[in-house]
Amino acid sequence: MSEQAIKHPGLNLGPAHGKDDEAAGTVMFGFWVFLMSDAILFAMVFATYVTSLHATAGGPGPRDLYDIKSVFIETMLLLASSFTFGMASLALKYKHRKARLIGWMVVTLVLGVAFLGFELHDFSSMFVKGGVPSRSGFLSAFFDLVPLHGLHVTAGGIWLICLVGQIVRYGLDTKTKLGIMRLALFWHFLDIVWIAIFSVVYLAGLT
Amino acid sequence: MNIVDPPLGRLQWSSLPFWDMLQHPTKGNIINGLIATGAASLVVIGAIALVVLLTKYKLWRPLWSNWLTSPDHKKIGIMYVVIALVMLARALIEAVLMRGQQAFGLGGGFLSPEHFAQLFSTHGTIMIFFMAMPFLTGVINYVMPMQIGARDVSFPVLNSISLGLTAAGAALVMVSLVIGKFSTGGWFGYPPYTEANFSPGVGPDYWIWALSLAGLGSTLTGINFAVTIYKERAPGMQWMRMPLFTWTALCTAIIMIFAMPPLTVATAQLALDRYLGFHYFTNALGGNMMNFANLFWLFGHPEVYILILPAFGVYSETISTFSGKALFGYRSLVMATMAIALLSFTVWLHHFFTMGQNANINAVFGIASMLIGIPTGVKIYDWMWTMFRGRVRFTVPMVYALGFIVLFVLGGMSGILLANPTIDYQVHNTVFLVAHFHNVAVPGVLFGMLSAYHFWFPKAFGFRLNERWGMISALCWIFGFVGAFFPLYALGIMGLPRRTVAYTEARYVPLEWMAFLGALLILVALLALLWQLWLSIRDRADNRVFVGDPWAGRSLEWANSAPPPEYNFAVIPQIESRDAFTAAKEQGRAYLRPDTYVDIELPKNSAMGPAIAAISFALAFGLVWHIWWLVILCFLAAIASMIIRGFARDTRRIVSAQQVRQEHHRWIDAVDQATAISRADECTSVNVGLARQEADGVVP
Amino acid sequence: MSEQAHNMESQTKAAQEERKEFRSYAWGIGLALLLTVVPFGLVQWMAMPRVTLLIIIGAFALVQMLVHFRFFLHIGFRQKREDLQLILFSTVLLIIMVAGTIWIMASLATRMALPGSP
Amino acid sequence: MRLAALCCGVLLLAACAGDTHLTFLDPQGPIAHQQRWHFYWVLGVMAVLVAGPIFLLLPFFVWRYRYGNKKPRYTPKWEYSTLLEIMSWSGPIVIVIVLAVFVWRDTHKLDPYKPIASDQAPLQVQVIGYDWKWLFIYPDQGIAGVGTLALPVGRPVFLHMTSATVMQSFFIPALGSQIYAMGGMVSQLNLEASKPGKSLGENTMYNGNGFHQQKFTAVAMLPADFKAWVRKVRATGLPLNAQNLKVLAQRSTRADLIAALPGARSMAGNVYFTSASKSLFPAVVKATMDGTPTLPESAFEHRHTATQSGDAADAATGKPR
Ligand code: HEA
Ligand code: HEA
Ligand code: CUA
Ligand SMILES: [Cu+2]
Repeated sequence: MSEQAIKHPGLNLGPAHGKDDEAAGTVMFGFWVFLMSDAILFAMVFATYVTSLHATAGGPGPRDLYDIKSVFIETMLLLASSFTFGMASLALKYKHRKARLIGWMVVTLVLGVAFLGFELHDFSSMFVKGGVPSRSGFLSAFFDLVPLHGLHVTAGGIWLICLVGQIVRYGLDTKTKLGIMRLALFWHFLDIVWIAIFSVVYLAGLT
Repeated sequence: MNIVDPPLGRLQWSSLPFWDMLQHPTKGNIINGLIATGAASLVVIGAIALVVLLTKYKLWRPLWSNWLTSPDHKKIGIMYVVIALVMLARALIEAVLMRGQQAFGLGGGFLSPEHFAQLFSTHGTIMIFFMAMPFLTGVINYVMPMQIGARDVSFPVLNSISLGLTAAGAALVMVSLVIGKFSTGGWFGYPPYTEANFSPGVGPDYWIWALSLAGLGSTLTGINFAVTIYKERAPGMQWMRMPLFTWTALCTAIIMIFAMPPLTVATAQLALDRYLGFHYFTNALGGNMMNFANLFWLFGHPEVYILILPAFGVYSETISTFSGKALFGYRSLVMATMAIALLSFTVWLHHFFTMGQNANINAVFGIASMLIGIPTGVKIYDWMWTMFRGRVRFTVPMVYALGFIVLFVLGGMSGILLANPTIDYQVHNTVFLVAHFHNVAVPGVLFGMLSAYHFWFPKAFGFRLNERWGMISALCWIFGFVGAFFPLYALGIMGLPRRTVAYTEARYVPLEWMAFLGALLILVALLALLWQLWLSIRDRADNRVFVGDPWAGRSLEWANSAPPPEYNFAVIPQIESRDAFTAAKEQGRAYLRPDTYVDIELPKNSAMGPAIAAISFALAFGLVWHIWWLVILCFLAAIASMIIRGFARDTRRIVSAQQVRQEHHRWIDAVDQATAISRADECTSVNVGLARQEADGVVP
Repeated sequence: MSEQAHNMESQTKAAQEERKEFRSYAWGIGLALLLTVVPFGLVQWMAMPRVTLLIIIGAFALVQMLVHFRFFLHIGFRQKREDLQLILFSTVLLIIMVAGTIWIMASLATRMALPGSP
Repeated sequence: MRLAALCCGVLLLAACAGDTHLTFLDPQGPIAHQQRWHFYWVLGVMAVLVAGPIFLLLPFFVWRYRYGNKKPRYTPKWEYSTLLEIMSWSGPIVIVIVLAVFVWRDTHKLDPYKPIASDQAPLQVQVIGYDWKWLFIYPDQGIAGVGTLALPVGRPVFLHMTSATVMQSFFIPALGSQIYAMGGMVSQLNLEASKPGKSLGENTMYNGNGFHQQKFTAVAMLPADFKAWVRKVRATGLPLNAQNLKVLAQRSTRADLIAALPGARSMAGNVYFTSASKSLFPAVVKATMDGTPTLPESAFEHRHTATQSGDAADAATGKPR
């Protein structure tokens, strides 16, 4: 059989889901457009960061502040969470038991929270070393970029909890399904942003 | 940050506009205090009067359930335009005050420098963000879904939320008249002037949060429009069959989506500087104000094309309709629109040629700016070819369109002059620049919106506007504009900087007076417009056009009754060509009764829009005044409302086939009874909205 | 074809597809890990000229983004045209904005420095 | 168009009437002179190629094809013509190509950072923007002033500028380009006056209540007069020491400044300083960059050394950096 056309970014539910799949096209496209706008937002913050690299004003710079090991762990956590969210999407698409779906979602949430924990720990150790945002243009730019991603992850986490709530309350109706699919896009998108942060801020900052 | 004490943050008695006048009653303080207090009282009295009237006539409930909570794109569109008009009234008064001050400005004048600075800052901010943007968003909201044969936009509740955000931002600007003072940093609020150490008051905070709310609203609107045009087109409405106004709406939406983020970043960073002592744009500690200029204009330049493109769309519709002819060069016009949208992202540096970057950069961006003249020129020529071998009727929308072409070509030419870094080095930041942008914003954007207002008003309200007073107003506009702004070109070349409250150079005076008189003529134009509205409402019974097609329209928004049913079309039309409605009329399928009707599903009313408006307004107000408990409370409320909305089910309702049939038959009956009229009579009361087709080559 | 057989068939097809899509995610995570670990290792343990290192980091990051787009976000050439258009258009704008910003700010930085200071 | 011509005429008349030169259309130096020609050329090209055809054709079309006129052909469905389309696109393209050549050439030729070719070494002037006045430092002469920027005719002037407060824009229309002055940064501008006379100088970037009073006069004088002027300033100026600079740096207009410095009342609306140190300008840049309010002691010089070095620089024509 020929492969069905992909209607929108992210995992497609496929015809087996009937009207839910029909409804997905518009909603997912809308969300994808939003993500593109968000991508520009991040891009501008990146640009600010790059143009502020030398604006340390005599304060601490990347080498003094970044803890690459911790950041590496964060990266691993986030990558893993992208994968587990993928498993949740598959569980949704192939109509496995609800428990399995929720299970994968919870695992994702735990990974996300762990990521945030490490990140906050990083920030606090930067603070201890004098790396506070009001110290210099460079640090301001840093604390714009990285926490902005962190805030997105936090929002994703809250959204995830709400979706689990909706699954429990309403089961897998159209709205819940589309919610999960959009969150999946969001989560994978944040992963991409993180790769940029990991490479541009941390790896390049330490070369 | 202390979140409990004091409970009202920075808010104090001295925040009221008459405080200074009472404490230090000097002559200047009294004049400025009286003007400020007068303006504040107008806002307060207006608000109180509104509340009283609504209560007296028991209109709260209808207002709430028919308007504020309505997800209907047509009602949302009208509410946008209402916001635009209210804000415009204020910005206009400010404009005339500024022109008056400058006419008397030799060595002084009557306004204090600070007051003048607030005037240009609020005027600019309002005109761009709370007049032009809501106006065009409203018009697009009203017209575009019908032009593509849709029942509504893709996300109706989101649409209502966007409206709420815009309204909250507008309200914040209005409140700044009464409590505290608005920014004095101009509409682009360059730091470090707007940083905490140079502007410690609440002004820049008002500006930041008003822009943030409006910007967020516009981003969401842009997404909504773009998705609607991509996904909701009626069957057969291929890309190359879309009306040109819809094309411009699409390109505007795309610019909104991609141009707002830099603004969000710039204002958010400025806020962090001001609230938490970051160093993005400060002089000291590695801050770099040039980043702000760069970010702001990355948004600011595309923004001016957000404003102009829908106006171009309007002119395309009116010129073709009132020339009785298909739009010439449709494909070129579409390509030109897309070209402008893309090019608008490549020229932002022309707003700071004088910042000091190297000549290569200046030359590249200068040439890129000129490139925009190419697609714009194509548009102008194609409109002219549309009139060529047409039958041009001088109705009010058409007079605006003609005034537009003449004046906009001049304004565009002054833009091209500015795009020469060599010339810009001489006229940047002078009133030459002020003349340029009014020369494109007024004949371009404002005339476009006025043209749209006269064109689509009968569709929205079911009766035509008074033609005679419309014409008087239009002519006053055109000549008033020439008088008010052409002298500024000369003044700018004579070295008068913009934002100047007073001057000592006597040679400026005659030209300043010309400009003032021009502005007064514009004021007359506005009064004529209001008078026209009043007359039209009074005589509405004579001017009804229930049948819905008063101007021999060409696109689908004319293919239903005026005003249209809430679901727009009883049966979704099937499109077979460009100018879909004209084609349907020619083939005799414009007014048919279908055999069967089906149930129509519509979104239920939702309180999300007004709720978000209230919450975001209170949030922003708390931020401005450092009332932290309010900020936290509203922040939580915002999140809670979104979560609750996530849990909402049962959000749709059904209009029964029965009802649809009834309403549709009522309309078709009216069509059957109406007599079709020729275009010679379109401005008389025999026009009930049924147009006779005028055929090829034959002139009756 | 009986009802039951039909069901069975569609079930096996679904199972096949699920396995295929699972493999896609597995590939994704595998490649992503590889593309992360390699530049990390280079930065941590290899002495290399800075520019080379930066180029390698950039290249790996780009490839990894493509991997995510392909395997996690399922963007491919079978995509609906408008999605792909949107991504390309966004990318173009993003490049214009970021590259333009860096070009301008770099020029300004060199021309605005206090003469005689670094 | 006629209106525009009229405006230009009125403008020229008006602009030449007073004794202060206001505009680059009445140029006082080579840069403004070239800018004027660039302006006329671009305006001319556009008047002929852009405005001309449109303003001729549009009224003609509108009138001939008005609804009431039944004679001309009416073609409601005519919507495409390859020839017209090609013309519509190629016209503007050609115009833009022509203009682009102008832009490229003159933007490079008139880059404000580009030194002006001359057989004399440029006069160095350092400009510091305060709220709401400009301070002009002549480092080689050891003097400084507020209110007047004196220039020797025929000798290029090389200005370095910065701001001690918010962003400002330095501008003398009749001499040449404007350029921003920003805190912690140094921008550059090259000017030259070719005949004696006074020109308007100003800040064009809004910076608060006194913004409209931040004007100065650029006075171009013959070399001998310039020397005399320098000597006069040296003889009568106040010392540019930490105390006076502190008064200067306050947010005040020039009039307020004169009121605050009693010694300046006899200077005809100007304030002149002696013993301006070469290290003051970099010190201000650095202090603004670091956010330190007070300048180091080394930013100020003792009177006698300043006078000596000033005389030396006066004798020679000064040497470029
Ligand atoms: C869309 C943008 C827009 C519009 C339309 C206008 C319109 C006008 N503007 Fe303004 N202006 C700006 C945008 C705009 N302006 C901006 C961005 C600035 C810069 C601010 C800054 O410095 O930061 C500025 C600054 C500015 C200045 C300050 C100049 C300086 O810096 O020295 C002045 C001074 O006179 C001025 C005057 C006017 C006047 C007389 C009008 C008149 O044309 C106004 C006339 C308007 C009307 C008469 C209302 C029209 C009525 C309708 C549309 C009604 C429809 C009604 C019904 C349906 C019932 N403007
Ligand atoms: C609706 C708004 C609008 C529109 C449409 C435009 C259109 C254009 N603008 Fe304008 N502009 C503003 C609003 C607008 N602008 C505002 C608000 C500011 C100031 C903000 C502030 O500082 O407060 C500004 C400032 C501004 C500057 C900065 C000046 C400075 O700060 O010193 C420049 C410089 O290049 C510029 C250029 C142009 C150009 C080249 C166009 C072109 O798009 C014009 C194209 C049109 C034509 C050229 C006419 C028709 C064409 C033909 C008939 C074809 C043949 C002609 C040629 C090929 C040349 N504009
Ligand atoms: Cu803009 Cu520009
Ligand atoms: Cu622009």
